[in-house]
Amino acid sequence: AELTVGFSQIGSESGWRAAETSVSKQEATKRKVNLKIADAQQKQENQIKAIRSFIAQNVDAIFLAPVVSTGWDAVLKEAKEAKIPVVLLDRDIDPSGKDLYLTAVTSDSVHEGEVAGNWLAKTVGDKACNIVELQGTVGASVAANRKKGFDTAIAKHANLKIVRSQTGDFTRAKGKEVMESFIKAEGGGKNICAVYAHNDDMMVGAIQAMKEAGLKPGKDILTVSIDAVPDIFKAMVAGEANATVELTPNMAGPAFDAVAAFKEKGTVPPKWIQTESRLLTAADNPQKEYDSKKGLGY
Amino acid sequence: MENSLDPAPPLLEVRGISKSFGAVRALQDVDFTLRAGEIHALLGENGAGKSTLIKVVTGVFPRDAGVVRLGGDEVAPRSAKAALEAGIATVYQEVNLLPNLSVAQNLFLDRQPMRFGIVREGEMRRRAKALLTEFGLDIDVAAPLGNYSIAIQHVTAIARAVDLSARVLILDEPTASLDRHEVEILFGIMRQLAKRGIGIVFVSHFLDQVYEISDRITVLRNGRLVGERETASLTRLELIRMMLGRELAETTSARAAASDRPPREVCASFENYGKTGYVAPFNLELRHGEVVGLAGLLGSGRTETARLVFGAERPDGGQAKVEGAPVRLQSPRDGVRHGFGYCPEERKTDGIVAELTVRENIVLALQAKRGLHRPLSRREQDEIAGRYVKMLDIRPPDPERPVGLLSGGNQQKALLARWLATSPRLLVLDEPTRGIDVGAHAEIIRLIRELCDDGLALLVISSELDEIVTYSDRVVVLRDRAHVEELAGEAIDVTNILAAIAADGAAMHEARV
Amino acid sequence: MTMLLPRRGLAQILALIVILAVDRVVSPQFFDLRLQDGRLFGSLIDVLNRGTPVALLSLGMVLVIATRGIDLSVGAVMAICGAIAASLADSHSLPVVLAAALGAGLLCGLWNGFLVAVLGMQPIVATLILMVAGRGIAQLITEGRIVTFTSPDLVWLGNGAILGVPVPIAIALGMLILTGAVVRGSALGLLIEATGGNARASELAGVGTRAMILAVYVWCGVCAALAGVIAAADIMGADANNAGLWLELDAILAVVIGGTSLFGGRFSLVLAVLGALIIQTMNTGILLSGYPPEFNLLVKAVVVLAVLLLQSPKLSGFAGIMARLRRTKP
Amino acid sequence: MKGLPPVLITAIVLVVGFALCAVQFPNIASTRVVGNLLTDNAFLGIVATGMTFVIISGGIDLSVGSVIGFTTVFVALAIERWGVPPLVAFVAILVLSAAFGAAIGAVIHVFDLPPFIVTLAGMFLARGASFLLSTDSVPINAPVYSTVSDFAFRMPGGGRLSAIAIIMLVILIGGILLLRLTRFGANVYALGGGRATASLMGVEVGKMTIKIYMLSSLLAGTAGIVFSFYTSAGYSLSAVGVELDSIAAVVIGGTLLTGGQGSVIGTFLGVLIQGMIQTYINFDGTLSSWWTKIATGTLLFAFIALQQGLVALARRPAAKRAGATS
Ligand SMILES: Nc1ncnc2c1ncn2[C@@H]1O[C@H](COP(=O)(O)OP(=O)(O)OP(=O)(O)O)[C@@H](O)[C@H]1O
Ligand SMILES: Nc1ncnc2c1ncn2[C@@H]1O[C@H](COP(=O)(O)OP(=O)(O)OP(=O)(O)O)[C@@H](O)[C@H]1O
Ligand SMILES: [Mg+2]
Ligand SMILES: [Mg+2]
Repeated sequence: AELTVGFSQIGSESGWRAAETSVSKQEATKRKVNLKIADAQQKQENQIKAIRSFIAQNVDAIFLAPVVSTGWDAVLKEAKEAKIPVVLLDRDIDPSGKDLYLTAVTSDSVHEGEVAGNWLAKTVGDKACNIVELQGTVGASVAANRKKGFDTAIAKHANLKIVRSQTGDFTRAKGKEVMESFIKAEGGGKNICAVYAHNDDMMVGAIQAMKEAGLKPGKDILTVSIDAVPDIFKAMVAGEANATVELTPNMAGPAFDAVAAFKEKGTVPPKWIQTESRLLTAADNPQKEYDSKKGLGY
Repeated sequence: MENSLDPAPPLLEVRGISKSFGAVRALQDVDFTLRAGEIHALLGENGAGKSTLIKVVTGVFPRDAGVVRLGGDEVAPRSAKAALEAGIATVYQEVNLLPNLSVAQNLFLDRQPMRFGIVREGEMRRRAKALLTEFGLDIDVAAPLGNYSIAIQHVTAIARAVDLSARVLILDEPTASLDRHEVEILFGIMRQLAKRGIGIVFVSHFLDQVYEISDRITVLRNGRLVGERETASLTRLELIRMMLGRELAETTSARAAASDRPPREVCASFENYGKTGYVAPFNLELRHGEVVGLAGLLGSGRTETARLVFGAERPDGGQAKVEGAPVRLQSPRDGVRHGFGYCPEERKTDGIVAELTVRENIVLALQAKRGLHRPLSRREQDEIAGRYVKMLDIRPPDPERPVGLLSGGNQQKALLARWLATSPRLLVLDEPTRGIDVGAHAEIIRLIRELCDDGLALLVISSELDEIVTYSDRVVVLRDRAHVEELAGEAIDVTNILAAIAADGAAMHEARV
Repeated sequence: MTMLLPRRGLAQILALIVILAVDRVVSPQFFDLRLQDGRLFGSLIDVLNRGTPVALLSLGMVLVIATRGIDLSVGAVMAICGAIAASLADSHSLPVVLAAALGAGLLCGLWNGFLVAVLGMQPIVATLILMVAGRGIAQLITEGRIVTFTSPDLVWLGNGAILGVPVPIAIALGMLILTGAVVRGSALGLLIEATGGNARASELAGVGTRAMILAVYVWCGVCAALAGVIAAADIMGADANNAGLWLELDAILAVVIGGTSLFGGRFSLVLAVLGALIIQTMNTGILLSGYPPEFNLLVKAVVVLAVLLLQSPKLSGFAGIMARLRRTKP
Repeated sequence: MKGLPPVLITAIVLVVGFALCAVQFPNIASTRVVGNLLTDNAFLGIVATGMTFVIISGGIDLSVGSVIGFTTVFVALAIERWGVPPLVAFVAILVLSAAFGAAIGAVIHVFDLPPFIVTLAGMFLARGASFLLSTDSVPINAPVYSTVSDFAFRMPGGGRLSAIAIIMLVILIGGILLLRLTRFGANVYALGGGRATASLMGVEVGKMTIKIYMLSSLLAGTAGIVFSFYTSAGYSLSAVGVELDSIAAVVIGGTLLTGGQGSVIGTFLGVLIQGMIQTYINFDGTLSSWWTKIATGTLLFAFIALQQGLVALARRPAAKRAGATS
């Protein structure tokens, strides 16, 4: 019989998330899996409710993209009691729940930050460089991790310094607004050597702010951000962005495979299926990346 | 003024009270003395400062200067609750009860019978029932107060204050919306309380009532004390002079031989007009230059008739005609469009827009009638407002004052001005003289007549039969939500009206005069 | 009215000046202005520019609140109209795009007005419905992604300049003048204030209170639509997920800071817009200050409380009388 | 008495809705789903109970969601980082949140400011404070937590009546009694009927205002503790937007936002109706993020319109009767 999988998705707060949802659907159709997606509108309580209702419906497996790392023990225990395997997508949960899920298909967001930091360190070399940082939503674990990874990477280089750091809420509009004020506060942007944004959307906004201030993003000011959404490649093609770290929207594919293998042959997958955090720069044929991504529902 | 024969300290003694609201000096150096066991009338024109004095004494408004002594001890209540605890119970001018609470809760708010921290609902209702029975009221005390008429609400407010068994009972215009029967009951109770040694302050614009019930009178004018007299030794004329500071033009003569005049043209007519469960179908003709009075007991359907005539309520049958042409009256807008005006009885909730200025309140209906795109210029507004403020003697004569800050009587005048400004052909007045002082009362009655002589048709509701008799060309009597009798010409007098009201056996007891 | 304005606005102007002064302290170049590509450039311009969406929202919101209503859906309406504008921008001319977006805003307003004025729902729930569903509709239009466009006409609305003044600022100013002219130039202002002050009495005075209520929600929808278009034009894309998110609260805040009571009645358009500017001046100040973002909300809370206390009826004479009056109403 | 007919109607709407959902998804008609409904909405039921008092008194409290968030962070840090015994942490946070509510009430009363805005500032304040405490989510491993979250009465059919659901029901009943049977409750209605009038009738408006907001914050704090049981963690971003959910629940339950009328039972039904809508959408499982929102909005509209229509129908003859009595 075909599998029924319940997927508790966080919501639709960004283009990347929309892409993850639509890629998951495509992957499900490819494998003839009956995928039920419950959208939690960014609320953990809704995710818990969704998981409970999946259990009540006795689905074959549950995918969970946890909005926050803690607080899943109780509900995952219920799933375990009901003998429904759980796979985490995109984000990990707190270690206390390790034995409560089958596997986690995620990237390592600390590592993403590191990749971004290392690229910047390599590109700048020994030059002194003032960095401004556009953080994600205050309190979001991804934001904290990406900050942490980046901080560790540049800590090894005394010439790199974060001079300003504000939240841009992962959105273009806020990214633009915050960048505008960074530029004003840092001598019209002359003191800024690079921008690091926790996601591409904020960077796209920041790029506009730099252009409107008469600066040349990508040249006067280096940019590095994370996610690899199509629009950042557009900017790269125009020479206005330098680098991004890819976060693949295809987390569901490997997850389906793991569940299928587990159900059919009892193969226990590794606890962590890590997705690759590819660094993509203007040198990596951004036009091609753009073309390949733009149909994915970003 | 001082009564040196009295040895014991007065029950309530107020000395040198002053109170200003911004530039308005509502009270200046006012003294007031209340003895135990007396009923003391506090009188004055609209805006004289009566309500303000009461509110200052009971701590609702902070006072600028002066002292209050209760039984010789100085008190300075800072809230109504504190005043209550000190022994002063008050019924404020506008009914100050909560329409959303049950009648019983209103009566016993903050002093419900309790057991183990729990309100004894049954006991409370029983007591409420008993209390209201004393006032001749037999109603469902569990129902929300708002379901009942203003009159019943007022009685409830009085009952509450009386039951607080305080040393001082203050009643600010308690009889404004009561009919004779209820006034009788209230007076009976007041006398009883006075006998028990409670001092009662009584505010009213009905001088008959003042002479009937009070022992002494204190008069205020423009926020100042005019004097304090024994009621028995003060003539009516003198009293009016004290209140107004001038003589009152004679007003009580009957309307000049209305029947002599040729019949006037019909302004609006209603055939078989009615609404089920609201008021039974009626026929009514309103003529230019004629006053039709509506008489009846509380709840007899006068207000309903008025609302139907104006268009505030939709009829479910019948035909209305204006100047002979059939019209549909489905909303107040329709009424306004056909040149009708309506001063509702509940002025605070249905009449004024408290926050807006006197000027804005006056031009409101005219502006609504003209429509959005033809705004009255500021100059026109000032001109209109100025004219009516002067004509109706609205005080203080400042059109830019928020109308909510005016005294009750002056608010009523502003409302009247609102409709006069629309130059209506038919004006419906529901209790237009409620809460209005003698001077203004005479003014308004004079105005009604003048308007009428200018060709306006008037439909007037009043609980004061004398008043109705004075100005009506015809009187329609209502009973149990139906029009039962129409009197005209010579037949209009108080006895006939009462007879018509009481024709029904059930209403007989109500008609004790 | 004109005479009252300065007296009424004193607290707000004072608050604005204080916050501007604080901004000057945290950021010495705060008042610097220069011309950049034919467009004024500087923190002050940022304040005005970033303040436009909330200023526009508050222009509509203040009228709704004056009728004793509230509109929680403006953020969602922004998202819908931004999404419509962005989707049409590259295939249609600017007038068509604007007509479609503003038309959608008008329909949204009509829906809210219908629920409140005709069905008699409580405004907060009536507009909560569109607040929830509206964002869904916006996402439906964009399918959850950020729809970008390149149409120079629409981009100009967000980033262009007229005589050096950024277009959004000019639009907001234009809307303020237009709304003021319509509301104060006709009898609308008086009738709205009457409706909000006492709907029953106004109805009996012949005021078409339903029509008034319908009209203010419609206008609020149109203002939100314009704000949505500008927000989309600003980032050259429609972000249905985040556009206007929580801005309804800022708009309500602006109106209240502008001294309009949530219980309806008297309102002031100019002061509502001033309220929006106060909020944005504070926000920009926070961004310029360099404090860690964890402090943002705390600063905001403190400033809001301070501004409110500044105009507390208990602390100022004229407002005190007004408030006492309000309290004596049932 | 007063609130009964609308409440009855809301109850009917709920039952009919439940039946319709069960027809489409038979699994819904199980004790498990009912148990989940209670457990999942426990914290909402608790805050909404407090919100009911506030709204009946003519106010509104936008700070509750942030208070929940703050509470979870505070409790988690206290237990896990500062080594405070859980019970002490609970008492501390309840005292803290009650004080917070009292302060809000005092500002509203003393400075005569609109509750909407004061509590909005309170919302920023509490959320901002929880960011300061910790932006990470902090797991709680204290044994009480697993004991409480494991505890449940098994209902026939596999459903669980969990500890937090029981806490909610107890608070709910307490709220009903407090509102219906005590002087405090009567005064809450009185305030909603008109502050000035209530004050003239001897109600101490200032004290009442403070107490009411204190109660609301206290219950928000309690909801925060329940939320921390629910998730075994403290997180600064938890319960964002819960203020709107609870206001919606209160209003769907027939309480007037203008104050003076309403009931706690109605609010409970409102919470369940919202839970139903969500359960239905989860069971359906085919809805995209946007269709979820549109469906939520549409169902909200359908419920409110249905309820208002029924109430209007029920009122019509009643109005006549009321008129006739006087
Ligand atoms: N809250 C207030 N703020 C400002 N002015 C007020 C306020 N209350 C009353 N006044 C003013 O104080 C004066 C006295 O009013 P008050 O209500 O005491 O008159 P009154 O004698 O009770 O009149 P009435 O017989 O019409 O009830 C009036 O000029 C009124 O406009
Ligand atoms: N606008 C209204 N809406 C609802 N009920 C009303 C309205 N006006 C009057 N009533 C109700 O009608 C009943 C009293 O009838 P009505 O007002 O016609 O009596 P009345 O003869 O005018 O006596 P009075 O005006 O002296 O109280 C009361 O229950 C009152 O609440
Ligand atoms: Mg008075
Ligand atoms: Mg009447």
